[in-house]
Amino acid sequence: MHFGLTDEQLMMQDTVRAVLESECPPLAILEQLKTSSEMAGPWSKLSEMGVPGLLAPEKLGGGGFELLDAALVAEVSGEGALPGPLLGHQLAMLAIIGGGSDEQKERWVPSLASGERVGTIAWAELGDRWDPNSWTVRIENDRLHGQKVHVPAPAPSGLVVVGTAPGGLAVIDGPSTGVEFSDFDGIDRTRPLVEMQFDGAVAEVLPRGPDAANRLRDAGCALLAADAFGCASRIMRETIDYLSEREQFGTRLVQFQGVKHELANMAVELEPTRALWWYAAHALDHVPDEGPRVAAMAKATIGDRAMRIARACVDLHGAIGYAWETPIHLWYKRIMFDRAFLGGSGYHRDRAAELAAW
Amino acid sequence: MHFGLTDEQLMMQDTVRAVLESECPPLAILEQLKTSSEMAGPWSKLSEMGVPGLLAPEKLGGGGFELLDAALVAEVSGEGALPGPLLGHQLAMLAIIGGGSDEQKERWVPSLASGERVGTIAWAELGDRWDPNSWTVRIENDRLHGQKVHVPAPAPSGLVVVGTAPGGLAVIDGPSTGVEFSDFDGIDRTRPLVEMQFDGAVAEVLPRGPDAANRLRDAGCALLAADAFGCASRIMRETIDYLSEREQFGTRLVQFQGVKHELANMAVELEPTRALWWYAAHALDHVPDEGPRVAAMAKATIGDRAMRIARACVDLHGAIGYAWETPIHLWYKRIMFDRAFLGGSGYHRDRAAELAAW
Amino acid sequence: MDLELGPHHAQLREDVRAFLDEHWPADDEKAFRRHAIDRGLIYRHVPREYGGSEQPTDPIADDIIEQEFTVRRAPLGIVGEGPDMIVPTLLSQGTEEQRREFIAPTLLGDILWCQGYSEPSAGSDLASLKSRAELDGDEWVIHGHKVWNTGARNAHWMFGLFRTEPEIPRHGGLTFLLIPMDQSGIEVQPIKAMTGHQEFNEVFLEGARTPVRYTVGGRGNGWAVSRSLLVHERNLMGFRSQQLFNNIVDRARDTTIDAGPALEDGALRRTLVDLEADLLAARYSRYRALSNAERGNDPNAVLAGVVKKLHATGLVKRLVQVGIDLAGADEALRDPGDATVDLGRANEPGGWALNYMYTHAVAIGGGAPNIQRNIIGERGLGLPRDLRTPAVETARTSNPNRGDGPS
Amino acid sequence: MDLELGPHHAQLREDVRAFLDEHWPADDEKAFRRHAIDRGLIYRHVPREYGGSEQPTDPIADDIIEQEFTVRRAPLGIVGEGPDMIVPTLLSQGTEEQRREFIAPTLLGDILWCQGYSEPSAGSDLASLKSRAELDGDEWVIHGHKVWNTGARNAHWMFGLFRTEPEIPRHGGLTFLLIPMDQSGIEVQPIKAMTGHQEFNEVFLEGARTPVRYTVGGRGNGWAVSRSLLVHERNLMGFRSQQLFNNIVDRARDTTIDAGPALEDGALRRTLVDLEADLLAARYSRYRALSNAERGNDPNAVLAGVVKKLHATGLVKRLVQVGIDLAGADEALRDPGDATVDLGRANEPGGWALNYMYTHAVAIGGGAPNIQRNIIGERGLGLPRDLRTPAVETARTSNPNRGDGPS
Repeated sequence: MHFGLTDEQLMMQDTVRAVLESECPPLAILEQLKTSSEMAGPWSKLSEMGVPGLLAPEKLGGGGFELLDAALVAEVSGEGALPGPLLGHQLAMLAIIGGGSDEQKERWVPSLASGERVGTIAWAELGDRWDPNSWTVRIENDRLHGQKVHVPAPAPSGLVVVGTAPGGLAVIDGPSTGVEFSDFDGIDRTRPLVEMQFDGAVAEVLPRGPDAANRLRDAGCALLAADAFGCASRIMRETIDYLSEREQFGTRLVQFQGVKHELANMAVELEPTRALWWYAAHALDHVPDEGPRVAAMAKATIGDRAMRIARACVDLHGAIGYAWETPIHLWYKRIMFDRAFLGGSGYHRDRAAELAAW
Repeated sequence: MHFGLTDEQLMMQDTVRAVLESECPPLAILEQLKTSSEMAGPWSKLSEMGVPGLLAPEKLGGGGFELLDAALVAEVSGEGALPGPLLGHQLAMLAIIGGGSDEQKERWVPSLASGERVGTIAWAELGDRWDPNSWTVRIENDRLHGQKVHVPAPAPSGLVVVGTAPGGLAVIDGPSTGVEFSDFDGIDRTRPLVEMQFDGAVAEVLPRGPDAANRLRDAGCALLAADAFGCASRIMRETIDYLSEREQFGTRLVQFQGVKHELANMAVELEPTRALWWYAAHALDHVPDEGPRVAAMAKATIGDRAMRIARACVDLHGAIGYAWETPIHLWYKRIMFDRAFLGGSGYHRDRAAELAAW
Repeated sequence: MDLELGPHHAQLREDVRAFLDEHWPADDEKAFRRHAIDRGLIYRHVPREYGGSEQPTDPIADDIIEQEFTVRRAPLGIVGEGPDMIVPTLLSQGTEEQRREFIAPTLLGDILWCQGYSEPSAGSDLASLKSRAELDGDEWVIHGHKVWNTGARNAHWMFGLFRTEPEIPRHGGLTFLLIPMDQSGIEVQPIKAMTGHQEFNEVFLEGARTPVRYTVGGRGNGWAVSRSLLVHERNLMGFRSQQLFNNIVDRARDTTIDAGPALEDGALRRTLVDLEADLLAARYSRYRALSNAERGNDPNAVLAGVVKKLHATGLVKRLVQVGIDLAGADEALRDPGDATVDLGRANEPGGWALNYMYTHAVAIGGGAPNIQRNIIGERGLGLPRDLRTPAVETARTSNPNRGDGPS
Repeated sequence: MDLELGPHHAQLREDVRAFLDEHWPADDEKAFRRHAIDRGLIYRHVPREYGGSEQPTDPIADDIIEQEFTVRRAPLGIVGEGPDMIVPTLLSQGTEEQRREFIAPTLLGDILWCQGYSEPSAGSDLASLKSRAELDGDEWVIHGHKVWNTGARNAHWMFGLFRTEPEIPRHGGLTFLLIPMDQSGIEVQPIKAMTGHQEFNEVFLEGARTPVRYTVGGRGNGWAVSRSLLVHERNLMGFRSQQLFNNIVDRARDTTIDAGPALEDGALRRTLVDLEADLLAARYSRYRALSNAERGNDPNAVLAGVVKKLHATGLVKRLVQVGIDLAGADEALRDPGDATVDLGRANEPGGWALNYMYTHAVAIGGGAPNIQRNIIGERGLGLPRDLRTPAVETARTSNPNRGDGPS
């Protein structure tokens, strides 16, 4: 029995952490956001490290890693508020691996795995329709009709996996007529979103899409839970650092027992859930009976706690916590994204209850 | 506009408070409980002061006071963990005043108002049936059949108001054949409960019982909310007193900021609800559209908060808080009673939602 | 207890409606406000002689007026540092000359104010502030640096605390001054909030000047003057919370949970009841405070007063959480953009996200929550001072109205 | 990560069932336990040479064994101060002679233990304890007063901390001693708990004696010895919580909300999911801790360790609140009476009320919550000591295992 990370996994986290800290430290992200709402992020560096292809099979140029490894990267991505398309890309990759024919996989996976091409996923529809059964986008004769919202911004030459009624998946392979993008002013500037209108766009159906869609959703829950965990632990650390410096009444704020106990209570809420998202990610690969349910629980529980912690930490800062110049709102808004994307906490709790044995 | 107590009301509270402190201080209650599970309480003193008849009309020997006044007494009763039959007595009185014929009122109210006779109410049925619509006790030809539970222990010669299907009220006037009492080992030793089995007991129907039953329930909610409020504020005071004495690490525990902030958070939860139960009691007499709903809200909200505060205060004491010799469990258990009697918090929240204008 | 919605209240509602029918909409808000003052509908606590409408205390009447004005989107009294803070301060502490010069124009919006309390190193610990004023003839000459100032860009005047007696430590050496903003010694730089809006400013004072006659409450008495603010504090938060609640109910009618309207969902209904219980608690606590202000016989008035702020901010935080969750991903994923913190419009795009973040400004403004907890413990519950905190803190914590926050 | 329920686990479950079929029910619990030890089913962490069954770390196997035994109501290892506290202490700190004398009989219940830590004036601040032991030849002579002792009435031996070096202040002057209870110098007086049960005792030591060879870990090293307890702490709380959860689910099947089973009520279902999320978090955190104990590479192991207790007690409190509310008035109004804190029987009359109150003993036992918070802050999050608390506190807070509570 072993329930912990390997030294290799810890090293991988440290490596990614170091890349983010050097390529896009929070203050640099803030600086970039002053002049642009586009956050490129260190995609080529991550590609060199094999991050885009982590989950792809080795024979298709990927790393052949497990979902737990991807979740560990997601944790670090949350810690560093990583800008860029990684989330949508990973889900698109999982869609093709899980839903595509062998030919489709061979055609698409290698370039996605190398990071040469960027993929994304067009999942939600207006009115909080995250459930694949609720999708209304139609595909007829390989042409798409309908609308998707909250799509992680695709690259111009990117590949877009589109959820179609009733619960299937199709792929738009690069620029196409019949697709119209419109901007969505998203809360998380590091992961911009767009809306997509399909009016006869050419797409290829993924033959095993309906199976893959559920797997995607479950994997997404685990990744978002890990990301939110990373965000919350970073916010706590930033808050401790600030309060350790800030003096009032001739004393560093962190020395007040009221502050200490509030931080301790946050740690009691958060730290035990590390084992929860570890297990969710592990179970999705190894305990199929439990994985989907635990992933839903992890997303709901960790998303809500991370949000509470983020909000309490803003207040612990005092007014400076509310200022845009203080980077904690990067993580705060990222947690808002993590909680809402793929559906809210109540939705996933209801799902977990449906999947329960009781 | 005036929303506050009169000097007379404050004085009445102080008077009752002083009687409880001299007649049945908490340590004396504990002492008495060592040898007996019967708590007589200062009934005759309260009768001298007119407390049993507070709500009865003056022309029937009562005080002609309003429900707010009764709630103010309930607050002080909670503070002092008053042992005795006041709650059931007041509800029985309200039942007769609200549901009885003129003749019945003249027959029963004066002796109840003077405290000479003690009344009680047989309301609940097994399985949390607090709603008058759910009662199953039958009355046929002035004879009762069925079972009631959680009946505030009646005096042997007492008067028992019994809830009957469908939502009516009837009175058993003193000892009767066809009534069997059985003990119930109640959590709140200051307000013992019994179970009653009716097998043809003689009873008189209260002609306007169905109207009165709702009024009773609403008034009971306000009184229980006020009682729970009194309990919680007393528990906080006891806790502060203990922590002000207790030294650890060479310091009085109350000086630790962690303790102070926890107590402050309790006060933030509790003190604003004083105006809520004030208004609930006031509205039941003066704002009929709002009274029942606000009373339900007050019972649910204050009951839950009082319980949380009681539990947190036990822990703040350390081990001594868990010891029977420390009187806080008197209030703790009284709050358990206040929360459960007449139905739990969820039930009253659902009722308040049904009554809402939204 | 006397809370009857009497015939005069029914009459008032009719009167307000008739007034609005006659005067609103209007192009000229100032003229509209003049009419409203004449009719006793706004600035009801300010004497006529200084431009108010001088009405008896009647929170039920206040509520009726607020309700009717809000439904019609007609402007009530101006909200801000001027009418809410400096007017009551001048009424209680100002010279007759100051009152005549400032109050009426402030009520009509002709003079806008900003607040100069917090400094970079003096937030919660306001008594440690450093900006100083020195006498030069009959003028104060001011050097310093204020932050978290909301109105500086538009304000004509600033009020605030300045160190005038450098030899007296902490709060003893402060004076409350009124300073004209339009002068070369003052520079204003905006501070952007996490909402993306420019909600605050820094104010740099370098040789700014103000005549000695604009000293309020006397030299060295600044701390006491700033304390008096709290007594007059308006309770806007309660009104705001009620509006947010109404927005949630509206949203719940239009949102679907499990194929039914969210408003029929059992869990949400219980949550709404919980929220409403605290709205009522806050409302009747406000009535209670007003009554006690007249009669002074409430034995728990101090405790009720000191818990008010944390109760209100806790409630507003629960409200925005319920609101944003109910509004769903389309709102939670959306930047607030140009949404405004409009009480009645949380359901417009960006409204919930903006309110969600704005609650931090509400929570922090006027005193960090932990400072409030100390005050509640010490003044409300009679607990002793913290374990060996510096003696200076006592003075600080005796002023619950200020803190480590936007002002 | 390797958590597969492998074939050996399926086999183990079969083996356990077969074992129980063969040996349970049994009249002689001790004989039953002997068989269970022989088969490697209980006392799995104790070496064979001292009477344990010496099995490799495998929490999944532990869970399987606990599940199967519990379903059949067969006794697992003895729960209490003996097997849970003194056995691991002697294993790590005891002399060979002490181990041979005490461990095996303790595991079989032939020697019962009680704990002598807390004193009336030394709860959270354990280093201030006053009970003293003085050498008289080759015996310690003990005078003092211990409280919150759960097992004193039945115990054969007491272990605890005593002041042996009066000249050394605080925790430096303490020695860990084993003392026979059956002697004239010891008097035990029961303390009744709020539950109405006699859950604790006071122990008065007046000239009680114990041979010097029953000193554990050396004279003056008592503090370090008592600290080592925490490393071996069993996690019974997680198991208890799972049982309470199962009781809630059972109850929810049988209880009606809105004319349907409570288990179909949306709000309750979400609550159950929330509770279960924390049950899983606690379970896998335990696995995580065990794995780290073997590999030692978890960078957040200290933090995870120090939050464990408050997480567990917070969870158990949420569980009993949901349980007692679901059980309704018939349970909330009922005195616990003779109900026992039986993990699987909360739904029996008085069970919820008893568990509801008993959670306070759980919360307070082994360290007041605020002491835990200090430890989490200082050791888990690296925060500095509290504002000007006495230096002595550092030593105290470095021992998260003890506190102002029952022991």
